[in-house]
Amino acid sequence: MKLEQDKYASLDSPLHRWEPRCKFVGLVALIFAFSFVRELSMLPAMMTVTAAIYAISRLPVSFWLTRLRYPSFFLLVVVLLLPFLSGQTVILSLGPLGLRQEGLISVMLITVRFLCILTVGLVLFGTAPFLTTIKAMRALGLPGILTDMALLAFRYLNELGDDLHRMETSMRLRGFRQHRLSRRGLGVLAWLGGSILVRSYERSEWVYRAMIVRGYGNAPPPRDEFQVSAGDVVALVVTFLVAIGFVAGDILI
Amino acid sequence: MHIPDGILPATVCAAGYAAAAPVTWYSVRRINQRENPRADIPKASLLTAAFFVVSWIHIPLPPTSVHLVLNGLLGVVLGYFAFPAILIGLFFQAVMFQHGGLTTLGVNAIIMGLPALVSYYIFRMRNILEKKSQLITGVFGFVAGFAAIGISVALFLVILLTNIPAELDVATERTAIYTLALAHLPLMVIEGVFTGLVAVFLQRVRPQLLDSI
Amino acid sequence: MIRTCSMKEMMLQYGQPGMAEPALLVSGLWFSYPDKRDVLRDINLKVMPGERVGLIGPNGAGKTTLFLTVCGVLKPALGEIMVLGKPVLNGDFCPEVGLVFQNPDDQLFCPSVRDDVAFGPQNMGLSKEEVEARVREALSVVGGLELASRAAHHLSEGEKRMVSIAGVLAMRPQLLLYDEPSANLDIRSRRRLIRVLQASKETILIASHDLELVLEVCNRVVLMDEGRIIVDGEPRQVMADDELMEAHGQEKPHSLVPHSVPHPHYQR
Amino acid sequence: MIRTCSMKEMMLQYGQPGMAEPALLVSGLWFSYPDKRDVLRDINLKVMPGERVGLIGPNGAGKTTLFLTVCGVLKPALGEIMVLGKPVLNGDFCPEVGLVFQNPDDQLFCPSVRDDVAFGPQNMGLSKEEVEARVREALSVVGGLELASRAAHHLSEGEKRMVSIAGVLAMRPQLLLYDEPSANLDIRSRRRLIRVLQASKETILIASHDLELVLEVCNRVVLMDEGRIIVDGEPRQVMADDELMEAHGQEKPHSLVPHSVPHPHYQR
Ligand SMILES: Nc1ncnc2c1ncn2[C@@H]1O[C@H](COP(=O)(O)OP(=O)(O)OP(=O)(O)O)[C@@H](O)[C@H]1O
Ligand SMILES: Nc1ncnc2c1ncn2[C@@H]1O[C@H](COP(=O)(O)OP(=O)(O)OP(=O)(O)O)[C@@H](O)[C@H]1O
Ligand SMILES: [Mg+2]
Ligand SMILES: [Mg+2]
Repeated sequence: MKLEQDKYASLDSPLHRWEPRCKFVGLVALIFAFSFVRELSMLPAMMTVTAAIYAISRLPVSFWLTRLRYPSFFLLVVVLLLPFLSGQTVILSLGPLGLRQEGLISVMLITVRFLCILTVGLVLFGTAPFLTTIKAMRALGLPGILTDMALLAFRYLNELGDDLHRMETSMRLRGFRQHRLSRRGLGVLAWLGGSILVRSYERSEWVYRAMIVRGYGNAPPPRDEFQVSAGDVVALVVTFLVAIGFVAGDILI
Repeated sequence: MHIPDGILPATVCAAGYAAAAPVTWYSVRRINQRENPRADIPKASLLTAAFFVVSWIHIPLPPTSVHLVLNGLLGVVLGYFAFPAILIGLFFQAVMFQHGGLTTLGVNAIIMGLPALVSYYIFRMRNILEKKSQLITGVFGFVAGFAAIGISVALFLVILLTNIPAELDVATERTAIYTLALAHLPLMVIEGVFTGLVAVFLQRVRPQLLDSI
Repeated sequence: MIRTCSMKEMMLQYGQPGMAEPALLVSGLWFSYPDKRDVLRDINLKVMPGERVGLIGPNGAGKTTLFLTVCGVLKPALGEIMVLGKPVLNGDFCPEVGLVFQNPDDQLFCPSVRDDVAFGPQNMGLSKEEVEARVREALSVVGGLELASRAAHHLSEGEKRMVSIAGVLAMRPQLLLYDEPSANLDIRSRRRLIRVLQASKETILIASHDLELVLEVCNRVVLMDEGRIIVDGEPRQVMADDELMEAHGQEKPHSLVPHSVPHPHYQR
Repeated sequence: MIRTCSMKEMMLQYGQPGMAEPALLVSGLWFSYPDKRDVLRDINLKVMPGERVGLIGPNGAGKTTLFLTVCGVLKPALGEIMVLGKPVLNGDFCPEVGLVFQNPDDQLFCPSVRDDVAFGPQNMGLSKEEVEARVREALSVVGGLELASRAAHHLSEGEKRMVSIAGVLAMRPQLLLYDEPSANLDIRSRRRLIRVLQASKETILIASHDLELVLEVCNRVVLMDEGRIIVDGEPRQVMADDELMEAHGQEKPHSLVPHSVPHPHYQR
């Protein structure tokens, strides 16, 4: 498997150039404001803002579509179930089932909120290398243990994924087939999982040695220096205002 | 079993973060109390990545195949590192696969992470016993894995169904929770058995992994 | 005789009626990864039973990829692969072909050596006694009988290599593919490996950067670069061709250099 | 001159007043792992600045363990280690000693090449500009400047090796320890490595099973077995001693064998 997170991180757009810390704070605020929205009439504004952000980011639409593949199953379930379960106002009956107005409204709310948050999240993490974003989070005060762990885990994810892939291939080549759930089959898969754990544990010992030989923990981790320009701050303030606008609008309406 | 963005009210998302923060803080504090907290970070990080990878293994469950959650095993192996590990794992999943969500990260971390800590405590009770035969390890592993996923399923269903905008009456809601939980029973058993089997494997091959961290 | 390889020539050379069936016949094989095109380009290769072929070439030449297509893990874009007269179908389990991975850790995942060697035969559906017999036989071929009850994760690098070979031998493949078998071995284990390879009766293909090993074990060598077979011939002749070897990132092995040459190093 | 090594002799040989400080002085070193006793037994070794020492010996001889004690990762049970006149204390960060690990994947733990090379200098507390300068310098020494912004897991094996060497060079160590630097390299990358090693000005120790590499790079060789130093001397002389080499699981390198010898292999 390939992590395609950074595929478009090196494009050039205002969002790519936005200082990572400001971008993080701004877009996260916006995401939470979106999750606050409960009024149908706010949805067009939400979609407009989201579409504008995505357009400014110059990320290709194909990127958005491929990213939608995983969560679309969930969306389908919501769309199919909720209109029949929720609310009293039946607007259309299909035999014993009734299509209800409240259900349809909540489907629309959930779907739009979901898509907007997902899209802004894509922009947030797709317009800078993933590592830069993690460093920005560290600079914003995320505990060192968490960032160190995230960086190291990220580094070895591919490595271990390749290990697993090769091990599965070698099992297949020696005739292992897993069509049915069997006692032996589950046992073998547990060995496989256990072997991955043991391998990564053993590797971690060497990684630790390599880290202390080069002075891990000897000096405090460098302060990541991000340069904040006036434009970055203006963009942050504007985003904040938009976010506040959504919350206020939702309360007032 | 991750709750996606957009479905929960903002207050519940915020409550999730509010609950996850102190648990994270407590875990980090326990880690920092060790004599050499730095030494365990590479271990915990690589194991976090390893758990992520192990959860990609397909378990056949005709007519489909399932992926395991493994939060019980994570608790058994990582101890207090389990909660940060799950937080990081969920974050990666949300960012890389749009699985789960950013606003629901706190809620999901509670759903997965608290049971992991519970299974850590369960498995640690094994230490009371003098003799640690493979059978005993297997049984404790099974209970830890089964309990963790069981609690997760329960938390997941309760949070989801009580917050879904469907105006279900209490009785229907309760029935739905029971039915859905029951439907997860085979999965819970597989998780338990798998956790037990891995624990036995680790005891045979690398016992340090079961009591180092 | 050094020659660039073409299918017609090979046919002429081996293809007469009445000759034994080739152990491996690859014709017109092309392969691409989704994100890397033409990793194998028109590979034609015919290996007769009992031959020992060394596959050499720089990193990225496509040696490992060729092995994976031959044993049916990867599906070729074009071309055909026949093992002992039967076509290899992608995804099918084909116990006639055994692949020994470069890193033994990829192959050893069972808690004990015995479990590991028994893994293949068990999957072939053999009886318990038969499996046990195969395990003993395979382990004794590589000289590892006394390792049977050890945990695979605690073995030395050389022992791991031997056990991973035993795990493949236990399935009694007719065609054995070794991917960099001497990687990470010390001199003693490497020597033991060479003995095992020299004594084996199967048809073998060895992908390796260790040209001395190829020279000692193989009676034919195939040089690959950028997905093509550049040359196919007698090892000492191919490797003695300085120009050819250097053009494809190889070095003439020291054992073929006639005299001891002085090395540029600081003299105390 | 081949000799078994003793501390007194070494003192006589190098220890006269007025001579430069030794780059490394190990005296009476013993080491045990919790579950493996006496992995190093009474190691005495003196290396003068600018020397290039090859450390050879079978698997499990203790080469890696010796390196880990020298750079302060493992704590010796007995004995003393001095680097440039300063004692090495266990757990202390000692940027004068650089260790290049056998497996570059263990050493490249940072997500990008630049981060990785900068890791050491940053921990030395250098300023941002100084760190950046060191990164460029180290990468250009190994010829990897254009790799700076790449992710570590997308590099080829040869590139990984070069970057991991750069990561150590960036700390400007006086004493460099290379653990099996040519493992897993193809012939082209190995040649590039040999060039880098030959051009380096630091004092270096190289643990390797690749005797040809040791012969090309080192001006002194130390043979270890079972935790002891067996012999310490001039590489061509030590390696030419068949009896000694064979007793410790080594083989005379082909480049020291006077004539091309026929190999036992099947002739078509
Ligand atoms: N899974 C993959 N996806 C995309 N490209 C790949 C994949 N595996 C290998 N490649 C590429 O295919 C080419 C051939 O790789 P292969 O591993 O077959 O070479 P090789 O001859 O075995 O090299 P080495 O000597 O390093 O083992 C290389 O350029 C490699 O980068
Ligand atoms: N962490 C450890 N715990 C216990 N024993 C160990 C450990 N690491 C190494 N050993 C043992 O110590 C001995 C020396 O190991 P070391 O790795 O130093 O050898 P080496 O000379 O580097 O061998 P190689 O050529 O295989 O790299 C071996 O017998 C090994 O099994
Ligand atoms: Mg290969
Ligand atoms: Mg070693």
